[in-house]
Amino acid sequence: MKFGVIVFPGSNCDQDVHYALGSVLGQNVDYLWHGDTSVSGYDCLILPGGFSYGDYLRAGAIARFAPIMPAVIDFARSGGLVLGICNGFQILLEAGLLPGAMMRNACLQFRCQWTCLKVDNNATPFTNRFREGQVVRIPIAHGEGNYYADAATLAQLEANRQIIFRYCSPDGEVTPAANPNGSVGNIAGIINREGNVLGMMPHPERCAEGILGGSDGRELLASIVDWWERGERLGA
Amino acid sequence: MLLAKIHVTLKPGVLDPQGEAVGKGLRAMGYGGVAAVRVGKYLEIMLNLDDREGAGRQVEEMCRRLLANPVIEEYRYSLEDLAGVSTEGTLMRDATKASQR
Amino acid sequence: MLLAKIHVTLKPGVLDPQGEAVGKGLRAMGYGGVAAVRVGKYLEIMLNLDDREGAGRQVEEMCRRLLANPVIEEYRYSLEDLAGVSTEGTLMRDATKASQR
Amino acid sequence: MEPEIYRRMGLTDAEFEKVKAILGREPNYVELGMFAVMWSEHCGYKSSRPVLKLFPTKAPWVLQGPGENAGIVDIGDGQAVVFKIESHNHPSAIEPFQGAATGVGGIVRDIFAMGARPIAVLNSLRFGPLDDSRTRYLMGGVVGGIAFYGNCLGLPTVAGEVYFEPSYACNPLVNVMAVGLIEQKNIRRGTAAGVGNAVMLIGARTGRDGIHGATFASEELSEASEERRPSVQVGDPFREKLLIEACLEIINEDLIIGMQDMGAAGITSSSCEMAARAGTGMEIDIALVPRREEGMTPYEVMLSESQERMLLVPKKGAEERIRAICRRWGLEAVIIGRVTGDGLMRIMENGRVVAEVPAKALTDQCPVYERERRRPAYLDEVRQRDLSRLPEPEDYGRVLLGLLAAPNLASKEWVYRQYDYMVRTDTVAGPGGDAAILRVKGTSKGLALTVDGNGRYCYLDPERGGAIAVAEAARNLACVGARPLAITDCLNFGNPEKPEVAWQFYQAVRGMSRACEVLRTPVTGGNVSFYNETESGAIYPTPVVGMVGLLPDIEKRCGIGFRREGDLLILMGE
Ligand SMILES: Nc1ncnc2c1ncn2[C@@H]1O[C@H](COP(=O)(O)OP(=O)(O)O)[C@@H](O)[C@H]1O
Repeated sequence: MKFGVIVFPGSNCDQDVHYALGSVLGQNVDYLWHGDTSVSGYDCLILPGGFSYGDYLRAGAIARFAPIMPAVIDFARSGGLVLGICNGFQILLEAGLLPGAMMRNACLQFRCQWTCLKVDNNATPFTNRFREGQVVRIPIAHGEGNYYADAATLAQLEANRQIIFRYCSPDGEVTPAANPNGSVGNIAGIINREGNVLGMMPHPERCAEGILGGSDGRELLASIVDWWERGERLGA
Repeated sequence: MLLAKIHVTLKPGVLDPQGEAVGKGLRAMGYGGVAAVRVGKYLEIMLNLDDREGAGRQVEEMCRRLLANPVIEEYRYSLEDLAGVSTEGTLMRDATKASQR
Repeated sequence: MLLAKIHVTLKPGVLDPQGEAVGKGLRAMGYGGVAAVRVGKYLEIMLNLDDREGAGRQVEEMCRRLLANPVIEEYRYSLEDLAGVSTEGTLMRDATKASQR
Repeated sequence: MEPEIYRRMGLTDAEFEKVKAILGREPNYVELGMFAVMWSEHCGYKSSRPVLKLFPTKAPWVLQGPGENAGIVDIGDGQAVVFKIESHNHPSAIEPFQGAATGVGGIVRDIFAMGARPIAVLNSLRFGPLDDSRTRYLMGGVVGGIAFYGNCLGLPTVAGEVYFEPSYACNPLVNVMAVGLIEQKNIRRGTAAGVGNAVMLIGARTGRDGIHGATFASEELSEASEERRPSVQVGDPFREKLLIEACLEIINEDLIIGMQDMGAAGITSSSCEMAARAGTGMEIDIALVPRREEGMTPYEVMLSESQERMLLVPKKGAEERIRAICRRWGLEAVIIGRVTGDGLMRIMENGRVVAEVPAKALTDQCPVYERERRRPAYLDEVRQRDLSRLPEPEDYGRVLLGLLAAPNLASKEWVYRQYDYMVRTDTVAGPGGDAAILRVKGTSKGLALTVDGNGRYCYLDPERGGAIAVAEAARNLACVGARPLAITDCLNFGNPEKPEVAWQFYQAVRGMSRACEVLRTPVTGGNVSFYNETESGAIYPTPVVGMVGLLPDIEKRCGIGFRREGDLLILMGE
């Protein structure tokens, strides 16, 4: 399977994702330049973390208009797999591929820390190696990860099982104390209705090897490969 | 030349942690009269355009597409000619005092 | 009740990376008329005070001490009675269109 | 020329006479400005140079010692580590957020100017007591500024230290160290060799930022410096990130001869230092320098400290390719002059000469002062204190709780959780241990990094305190299993024209040098920050040591904390 990691000006986790997919998982992976206009030939696109366009104005707001974005949007709309991590998640929100918006962390500070996440839905291309309800450890590093959606949107997300990860305590309790950024419902990651576009604030590529303190991120990335290799393409 | 002055503010129901922090800070500094604070963005865009009508449409569009996120924010703007007229008078007419330091 | 509307902007000459990035972004989106963008802050403070004079002094002080960083920023403010009068009219008088969405 | 003019720029009467003697005439205003910044303490090291000679600087593994943008040590396999520390104390005292942010930006530029990929940042901070609201404001701003800039660059801030003491209340210390990794064949130095080669400026446009920042860093903070506030610059980490990527592409394609960042004294210092190192001259037309503001004078352009700019000397014929790379990264790149063979810095505006001075006059001929030294009187007093007379605590439990709650001992998580310390996925041990450990991808090696200093020890005994700083750093590296290789140092002191401060400085450097000799960790570069004093007095003499170590096999690293029940506890040392 072939991954494409999109490089926006200011992306800074592009090389990390590339390493995790290429060197750790041994997958085929290329960088895609924000100024290009085609994503053909790729099976999964990754929008990596970082500070695209400095995150000036709002995180992801300017990147959403990069020349490559129409192709990304088409790719997503036709069922292609898209994973947005951190800044990538913010871009997906701004681009309207996922509902809701990201606000500054309620503590008003950047937060870099390990977090525990409860896997609310494992029936996705990105989480099929996890058990439902499993607690996984994946680090965050962001200043604007305070997810917001209005009540109607939230109800829809719940009803369609689109909430994939919630911040929780080590034993799986979804509590305010386990919420690092004020995110509504402790939401850390959501998927689109069709189930092919995942946005998450935590960084799986930062825990793809034991030497970095954990390997739950590897399982997430490997889920994508498994899913692909099983041929479970959406609509296929 | 036209100058667009744009205010982007959080929608009324949306929580504003920054505003709350500023309010708390001000009260802690002794300003007990502070009841509530909201923090927004203020942008000035200099436009190389003369046609007010067209410029207005463009600014409206810029706000909708980029400058404000409609999920959480709202915006308003004004357009002014930059033909040497100081615009401060208008904005500041209600000020007890305008200060720059 | 008084409402203080405060604009905090970068001093002229101080680099505004945000403004530059937004300007570049807008031009890339096709708004070729955008000559320059400056980004500042806009705060609204609701004050439980009735004495305009005293409130003005307080707001002035808040700006100087907390809200603006006098090293790189300047500020201006206006005070309005919140006796039900919509203040939009004043601020928006020059607008071709004021929109909220 | 009126003495008032050069004195206001910070030159003494004798220094002005020396300028006249060098030029054989009176300098004009632009030339005077260039001398003033280059001969400032900050750029010229005029009070410290003779003392810094005490430092050992050589070892077989040292590939680059002091005198360049940053030091370099060999870590085998054709790889090397590039590192340096720098202070941004004075800007941070005035505008903590931007002051600290641009401190990160400046030191990181020194790293990629050598051709290295920056891989980590460390920080050493000093503030007054935390119960003061001004301290909390400064600390919040400084930490926020470092986080803002470093996080945006995608550089992990992996270690640091913070201390609180009254002596830093009005004069906080903000020292930032940056570390880079390089293939030795890619090492570039800041030299302008090759007569006829172009001189290019890439990155941000030039504005009226921080004019006289260098001289400002060389004076005591006072009420008057409030008036000079515009000399604080605003940083743009986004642009710097683009600059890093563009410069590394330029290096990888082998397109340049030399490169240097523009920090204090902007175009003036970068151009004359590059020329002086190569023994060449340079002709620059400042009309070609892209501006952010209209109506800038030659003086302003030459002295502007606008951030996120680099000066480079391309190989012949590489100019177009460099432009193309910069364009792809959204950066401006323009040719502003040429390398000449006459050793002169010739500054022109639209072809008209506005300044002409020998490059080496600005660098090598900077006056040097052997400052008078006197042992401070306070030492007798503090040493008379008899610690054995201290009363025995009644309740050791309470004392322990008090110690644990003391800001100087308590966890610094409040600080480092604001720093992205994991980006780049090499952080094997981040903040919270004795030293940070980074893996080197594709090898079994690990790098260990630490930054240490203790102003109180140095206040009580500068020589021993200096030695302790080096020893502590070495111990921190040894604790994680690394062999210490070399240090970079940031020497934060008061006004060197005061004999007591000059004595502290001399003693501290002696102590550090002795420790470096014994531990075989030479000094590869560093930074001196004098005039850290206010009306209320000088800071504690505070040398800060940044040390780099190597773990040949990262699997043999050691962490803090007990692993297993039943393991033995062994106390080593005396
Ligand atoms: N400013 C800082 N930035 C990053 N890490 C820090 C900072 N200050 C302290 N730390 C980290 O916190 C831990 C404890 O620091 P410190 O109290 O100085 O340790 P010690 O004195 O035991 O060496 C260290 O791992 C250090 O790297």
